[in-house]
Amino acid sequence: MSNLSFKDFATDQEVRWCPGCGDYSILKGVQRALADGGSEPENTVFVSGIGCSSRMPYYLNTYGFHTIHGRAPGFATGVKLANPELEVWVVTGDGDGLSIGGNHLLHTLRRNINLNILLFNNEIYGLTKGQYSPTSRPGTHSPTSPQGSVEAALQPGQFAIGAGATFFARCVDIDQKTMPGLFNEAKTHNGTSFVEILQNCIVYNKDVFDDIAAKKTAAEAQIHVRHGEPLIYGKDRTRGLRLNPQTIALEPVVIGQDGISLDDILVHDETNPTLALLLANLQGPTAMGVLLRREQPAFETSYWGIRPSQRRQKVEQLLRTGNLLDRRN
Amino acid sequence: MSNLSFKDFATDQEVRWCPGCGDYSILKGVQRALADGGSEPENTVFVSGIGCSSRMPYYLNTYGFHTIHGRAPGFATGVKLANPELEVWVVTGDGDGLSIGGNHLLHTLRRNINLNILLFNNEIYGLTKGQYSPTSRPGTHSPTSPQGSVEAALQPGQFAIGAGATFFARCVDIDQKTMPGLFNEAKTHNGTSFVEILQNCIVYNKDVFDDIAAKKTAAEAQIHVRHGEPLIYGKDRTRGLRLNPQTIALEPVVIGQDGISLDDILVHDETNPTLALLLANLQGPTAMGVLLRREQPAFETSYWGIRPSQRRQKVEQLLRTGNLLDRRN
Amino acid sequence: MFETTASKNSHVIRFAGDSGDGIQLQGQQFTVASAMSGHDLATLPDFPAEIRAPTGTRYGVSAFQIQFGGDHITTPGDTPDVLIAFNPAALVVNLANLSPQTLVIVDANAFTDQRIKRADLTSNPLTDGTMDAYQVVDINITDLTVEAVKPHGLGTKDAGRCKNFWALGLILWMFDQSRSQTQNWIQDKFANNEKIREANLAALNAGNAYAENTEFPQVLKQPTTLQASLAAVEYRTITGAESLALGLVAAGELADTQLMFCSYPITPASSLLHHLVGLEDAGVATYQAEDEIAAICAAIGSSYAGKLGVTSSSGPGVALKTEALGLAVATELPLVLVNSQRAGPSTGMPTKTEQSDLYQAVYGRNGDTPLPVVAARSPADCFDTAIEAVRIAVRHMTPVILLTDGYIANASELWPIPDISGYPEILTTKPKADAEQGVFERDPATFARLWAAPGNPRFIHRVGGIEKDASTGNISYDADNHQAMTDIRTSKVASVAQFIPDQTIEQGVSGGVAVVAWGSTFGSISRAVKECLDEGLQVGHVHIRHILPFPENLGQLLAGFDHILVPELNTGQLATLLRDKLNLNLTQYNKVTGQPLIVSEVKTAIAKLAPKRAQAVGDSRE
Amino acid sequence: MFETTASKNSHVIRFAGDSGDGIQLQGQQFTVASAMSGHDLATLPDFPAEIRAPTGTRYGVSAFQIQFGGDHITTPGDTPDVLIAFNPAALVVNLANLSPQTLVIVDANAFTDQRIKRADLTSNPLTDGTMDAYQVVDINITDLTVEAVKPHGLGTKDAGRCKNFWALGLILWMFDQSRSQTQNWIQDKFANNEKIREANLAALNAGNAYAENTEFPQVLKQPTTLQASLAAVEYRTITGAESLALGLVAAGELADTQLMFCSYPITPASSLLHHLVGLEDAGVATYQAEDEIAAICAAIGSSYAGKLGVTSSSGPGVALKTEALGLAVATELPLVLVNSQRAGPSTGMPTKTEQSDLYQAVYGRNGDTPLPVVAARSPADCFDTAIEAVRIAVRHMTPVILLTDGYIANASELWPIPDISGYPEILTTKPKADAEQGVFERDPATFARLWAAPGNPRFIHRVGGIEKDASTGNISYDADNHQAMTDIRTSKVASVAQFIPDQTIEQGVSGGVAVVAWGSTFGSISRAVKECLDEGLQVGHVHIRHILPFPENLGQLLAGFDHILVPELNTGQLATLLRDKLNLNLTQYNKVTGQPLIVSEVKTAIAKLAPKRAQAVGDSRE
Ligand SMILES: Cc1ncc(C[n+]2csc(CCOP(=O)(O)OP(=O)(O)O)c2C)c(N)n1
Ligand SMILES: Cc1ncc(C[n+]2csc(CCOP(=O)(O)OP(=O)(O)O)c2C)c(N)n1
Ligand code: SF4
Ligand code: SF4
Ligand SMILES: [Mg+2]
Ligand SMILES: [Mg+2]
Repeated sequence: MSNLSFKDFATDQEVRWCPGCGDYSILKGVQRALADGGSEPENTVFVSGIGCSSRMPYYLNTYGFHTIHGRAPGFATGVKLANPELEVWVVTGDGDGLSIGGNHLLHTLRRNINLNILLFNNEIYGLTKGQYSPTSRPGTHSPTSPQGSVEAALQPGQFAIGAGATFFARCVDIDQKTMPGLFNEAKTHNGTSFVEILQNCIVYNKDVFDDIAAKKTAAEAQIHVRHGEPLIYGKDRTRGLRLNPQTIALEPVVIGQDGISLDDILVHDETNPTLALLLANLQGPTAMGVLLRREQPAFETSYWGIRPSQRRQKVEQLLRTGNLLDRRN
Repeated sequence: MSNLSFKDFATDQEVRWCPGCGDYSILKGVQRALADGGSEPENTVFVSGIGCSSRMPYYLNTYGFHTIHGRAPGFATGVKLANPELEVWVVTGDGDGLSIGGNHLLHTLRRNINLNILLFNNEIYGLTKGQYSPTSRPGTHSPTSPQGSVEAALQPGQFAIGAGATFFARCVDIDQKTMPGLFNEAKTHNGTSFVEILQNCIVYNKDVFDDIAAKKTAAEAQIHVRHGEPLIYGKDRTRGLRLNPQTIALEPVVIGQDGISLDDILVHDETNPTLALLLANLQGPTAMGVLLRREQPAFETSYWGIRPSQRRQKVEQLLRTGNLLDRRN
Repeated sequence: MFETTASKNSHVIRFAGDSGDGIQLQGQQFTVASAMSGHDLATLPDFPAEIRAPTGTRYGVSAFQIQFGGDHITTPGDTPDVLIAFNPAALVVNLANLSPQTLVIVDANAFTDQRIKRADLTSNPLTDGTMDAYQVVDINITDLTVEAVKPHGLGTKDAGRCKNFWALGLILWMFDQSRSQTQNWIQDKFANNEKIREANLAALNAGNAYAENTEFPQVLKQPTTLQASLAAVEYRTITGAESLALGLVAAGELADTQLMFCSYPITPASSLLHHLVGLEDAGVATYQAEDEIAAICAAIGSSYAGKLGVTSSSGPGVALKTEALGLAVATELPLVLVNSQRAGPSTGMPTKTEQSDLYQAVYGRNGDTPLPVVAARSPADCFDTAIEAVRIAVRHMTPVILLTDGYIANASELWPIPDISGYPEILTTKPKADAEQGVFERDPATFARLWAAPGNPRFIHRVGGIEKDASTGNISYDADNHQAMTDIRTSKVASVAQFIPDQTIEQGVSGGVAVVAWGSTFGSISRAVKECLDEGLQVGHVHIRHILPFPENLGQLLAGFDHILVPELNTGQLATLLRDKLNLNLTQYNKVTGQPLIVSEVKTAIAKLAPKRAQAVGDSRE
Repeated sequence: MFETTASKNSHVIRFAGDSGDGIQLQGQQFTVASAMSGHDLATLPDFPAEIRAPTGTRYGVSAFQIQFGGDHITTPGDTPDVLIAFNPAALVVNLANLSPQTLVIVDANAFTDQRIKRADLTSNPLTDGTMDAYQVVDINITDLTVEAVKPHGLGTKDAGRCKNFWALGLILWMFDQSRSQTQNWIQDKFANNEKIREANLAALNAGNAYAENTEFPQVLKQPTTLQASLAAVEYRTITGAESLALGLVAAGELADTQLMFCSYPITPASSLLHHLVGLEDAGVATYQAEDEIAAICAAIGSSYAGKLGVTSSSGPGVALKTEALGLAVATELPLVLVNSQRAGPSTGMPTKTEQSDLYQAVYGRNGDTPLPVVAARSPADCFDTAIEAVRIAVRHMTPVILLTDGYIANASELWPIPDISGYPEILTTKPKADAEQGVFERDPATFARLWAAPGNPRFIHRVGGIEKDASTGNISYDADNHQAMTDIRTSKVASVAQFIPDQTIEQGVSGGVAVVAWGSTFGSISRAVKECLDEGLQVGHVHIRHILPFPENLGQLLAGFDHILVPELNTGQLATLLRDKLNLNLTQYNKVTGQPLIVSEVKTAIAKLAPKRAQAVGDSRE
């Protein structure tokens, strides 16, 4: 375990996001997480696609690979398969990861290779100047949807569960309190960890998460879930969620009202994908923290489990398989 | 409504699948569905990707477009957007639709354009001689996984729900009784209908669905769901499903045993995606029929709702927008 | 008003400042003003890669250059006559490109210690001798702006934001241009925001008044700019992206066909998409797909269904489309693919221009998969090139690639508005009510098959990417059929040559050096050739729109020259094509810096090869 | 044993029947037998596109052709000397290619009315005069097989399935070849199935005995086949896919580097993947990705992490990889991309061969994105070409494309097993413990940067697809830097020419016609040139392995010829490259039918151009 501070994870490159962009805060959260979690710069690789968010590797003093649009999970898979000892992170955006790159994310989650994927969801294409993205809410006004977009939004958590994910977590960009810890949960999960970060693009989609993220309403608008603990939230922790077995849906309730007691409140079970789905789709409050964490063998483990990791046979022998015609004498 | 028989939907091209392939039966089911549903050959288009399954358009006397691997939903989207009057079907395989083509399927389902997508799931790449596919069960032996595959299988229904699908149905290739009707349910659904057909590749993945599909066990191995009706099955209709609210999971039970009565059996609600997810993932029995059907505006309707479908402005005018310097006299 | 002593054919001004300073807007407004006063012009917007780069940094400098004046303004100018720099970074990054004695106007308020440091400078360039060679006018633009807008009650920060209009007022005065278009624009834009509207108007007027009334004018007032000799038509300014968008919708109208424009955002191609979004009233519908592959597939699907599919991207996105392009060739469906080139390889430099996707366009597919390629040479030329691309696509039932680039897309020029009624109708091969033709019967001249869309019971057919039987469209693995289809595909593209105009010499004479080029280098080469001709060199300019196939007479035309010089913003891609198709011996001039060609370098390259002419001619245009 | 009157340098046999008849197996067993008896050989498997095509149809015919005999057997032969047809369809589809008097052996049992109809025939070709020109031997092969295996208790259907071995027994007898390899194979294969094992052995022996004992032998027994003059080494038969797989793992061993082979199935490339799956003991790991893009990305990621990434596909899949290839060029990472070409465009004819992806390999990327390209000429040659590709990739830190094709992949030849210990080690630029070199410092000769994988604290760096600063690898939009990086990329590929062998003339003489070619046409051209030389024509064969860059002496070498003939299985793609790089005037010979070149057509093309030599030479090899 190294003894580095978060500053040791910064490079000499000037950070070039727009002033006020949520990415700054996430960068800090990542640097803190790396320091807190004892990551070793030489054994850590950040792989990204293309987008504002994907510039992050240049600002991190680790190995970094800024690849092409949407394909970061593909490259990262190659890195991790080639050297499973490395700690491999993927940085992607809602456009990069879910629009052009949806298929790779899908199959990465399905295979459960041990990558830590950070999805910066600002619900917009930042780098290309503000077109709507697959996570944009219907009605989003943008250069390509001046009258408001007419497409349903993809829900990253629901998508991940559909793909068979083993780890899904969520946080907001400004939440420095929980972010480093959450990133380290992702890191220690043995398999693909997928973290959605609600990120404020102050230029093209300013404050779209304000309802959820704003400091003054956060306590009521967010529920921070914890495995084995009841799903309660609110400033005075009197709000909670219960299951309606008729509709198979979560209902926000107030403890102490309508005869509701703490016992009625559902206890979070992060190993249950159905509950994770309900939580991921929940609106008012929005669920934060580790929504899903299931144990499944990591792909690289199974992969190398059935193949030699070292050369065991010399080519000279291989060349001589099958019928040979020996004319050596 | 045309008055055609299923034979009118056959072409003069010799069908070239392996003798005994499940695709023959599906072809017949499609032809029956077209005839039963009054499809008009000239207003019907079958778009497919590449794979054994994707050869189907050549055998159907409608317009047909055999495109490239994995991209059929993209082409079909273009066809439907350009002419929403057309009835557009997509034929794809588990490799075509879920491996290389996963992203297009994802976004098609999310947008909810009115296409009818038939996924021939034989859990293998047929046309390229039998490599494992994303739906292959772990342990599948194939030319690229001689020791058994080590990847988790994608669940098409779960994937579709993750994508925000509005319609998901399932059937087995040999079930001529329900297939044409089911295809017509898909056709009448206003939005993307996604139908998974369990298909027997007798050469490379022979009888992989035998547990489910075989005539003699079908009644116990399949549950045919119907909206508003209790989830019961079995030869004598005494088996059923109930919800365990603790685990938020479906449990198979026997009516009349352990005090279980028909009232304990969950009633199918095809509008509930969470239930659809539970049903899609259910094993023993496997759910057949329309698992999910939700009303959402079809994409092409919203799309054309905010744009003129006819030219309303002449170019001559457009050329003269902004500041003009008139030197005509 | 002060009298000016001389007049000048053209002026080059460069505006430079932070991205947040409104430099591009300032440039655009000046462009309109000079156009409306009857000047020919060419512009070069030059902005940073970052969305909002940190203020005061060198890499965050946004610039806009314009050359305007009399006839034959084809480039934004090699070096500015006047530089306006809003901060130290904007000053230093532009110095390298200035001639001595150039007039440099700076916002003196911006030269604070902090901002000097931000520009990676250790001392103030205004006082440390750096500027000794230049004519510097330092004005407290920020202070003066804040002062001017004070009555309108804006905070200092917002007030300072009006400084682009203050400076614009000053510059318009310098070049004797009218403020009225800018005033109208401000009125329109801020119709619902009185405070901002009035403040901006006040700033504009204040800058103008300042110039009129201070002691600087002797220096500031510039020689009268010659007017262009314009034809008796209407003119407007237009960027390449606008022009291409208008050309596409015009082509749709001429072909009586609706367009489906299916794309995915990418710099610098997105501007075309954005413009077309605004033209949906005119017979085009736009669709933003999940990626470039889905976009081209939707476009092809649309063409299959009877509306012309158009797609658009830049190099990396076009790479993804090459598989589907092959399907369009195989199925013989019309399609236009617009590639707005940018500097490569890979992601390269998305905001910088280059001509390096010609290989990809001509040769970049698996199989023998030929398709026609055309290239636009200037912003205005995009209009006609778009029409040409659509015409070829629907006449021959083939995908067509149209090459443009980031420079053309963003630059603007003065455009004589064409009389669209004079354009010939675009003929399609859509079935006629009484046609006896089968779907795969071909027009013997164009090799086009029928464009038979679903909905018609007479033409029900299947088609796909597996080799098709030449007459039925069904799958065929037959050896002779494959040869026949290969020959048809080759002949189809070759046949285009019979339907396009002969190649002409743009300007100049034959016998000496032919400068053979394509695309956005047109302006610089045109200017360079003109000057060389004026200097008595034997040179001619041949600019190729039809990249594949070449016009039939090209080989013969070039045979009339002793030397062939091929300047390109790549490592020699047209050169390859000329050698391939015409077996030419040629000299390459290549520059791969992400920057346009400048006139002087082209002249130098020409001078190395060109002989002196016996006698100089007056008007060198042919 | 009967005496044969004559001996013959080589024989061509063609086996043809239904896919279910075991034709390919029969061919392979005959191949091994003739190889083990010391014959040189070349084969052509020719199977239908369908997985299991319906029986008895023309398009369902599966065939296998072999030429074997003395020296210089480089093609499977233009026309068979003996055809074995298992049913009417197999007979008729092969008739067009037979010379009169050819010996045709048929299974008479298969000529039932129903199967005659199934083959789209209206009458029995055995009796309607069709076969008058040929020497027909009709045997009730099915009946005889069923009879022979009866003791082993198989059902009629299973019994009938043994007929390929029955016929093989007969044919081995005809050419005086041993049954022992086949017997061993059967023993091995059916080790756990006694019934089938014994039945097949019985069939094999019965066919052999039938030939020995019936009254046909006079016709059946073929002239003795000459043996090849073989070197004193070990030989085996090998297909192109096997050879390529072995070459890759050998290269990994020579470079002391593990390989990650990342791919996605596609015909005809999958066979390489399938073979490598079987070699995972030898330092290669295989990964099946979700598509071609993910596959190349994983390969590049692997190279970034220090194991050499290799990917593989055919044209349509390679199209999808072109964007990522650009990233490999930009980031300067080693990579080998194997393209097993097939007939295009688009899906084309996946099971048919073609050489039409050369444009794509050389020019098919956005930007100026050069990379080395090599091509294999024959099954055995794949081994060395693979080693060469890996050597270039890791020596210069660049992606390399290796072109092969469907014909090479499936065909087999007799291969002298190379002495791998004699191959020079492959040097990589992996950091040495004591190296002072920075990650982006370059070897001045190869332009290679350091291959510095994660895990080492001394080389922590970031890299990506945006233009990088030449010395730090960080993002740079600087104009001069972009020119410098462009020059480095160009020079890097050009530098390869200094490390590769000079081009030689394979065979023949200079002065007259040079037949310049690449890839799988080697065999046919080699044979054709040999025959032309024997006939006294002045011709030389130049076969190019290094497509990009060309060997340095190529231009000079070709300058020594009066005519250059370029035969290709495409519309002229190498021809383009020769014109582009060497400004050559040349004559193309193009065939695009999905079929290999035949010797006679090459000879005709040569004869049109080649002068007679003053005197014929004996051994024409140089
Ligand atoms: C192949 C390709 N297509 C398109 C682009 C253009 N492009 C770059 S980033 C981007 C989207 C960025 O959106 P997102 O991933 O949400 O990142 P953000 O900028 O919002 O952080 C696009 C479309 C590209 N670089 N490459
Ligand atoms: C771009 C591209 N990649 C790969 C292929 C090869 N290929 C053709 S079909 C196929 C998979 C077929 O599997 P599936 O979709 O499950 O169809 P099935 O044959 O099983 O019906 C593959 C990999 C191709 N034709 N094009
Ligand atoms: S455009 Fe948006 S996401 Fe990109 S840097 Fe600016 S604020 Fe951040
Ligand atoms: S390979 Fe399988 S899926 Fe393909 S035609 Fe044969 S049986 Fe059907
Ligand atoms: Mg985004
Ligand atoms: Mg399949």
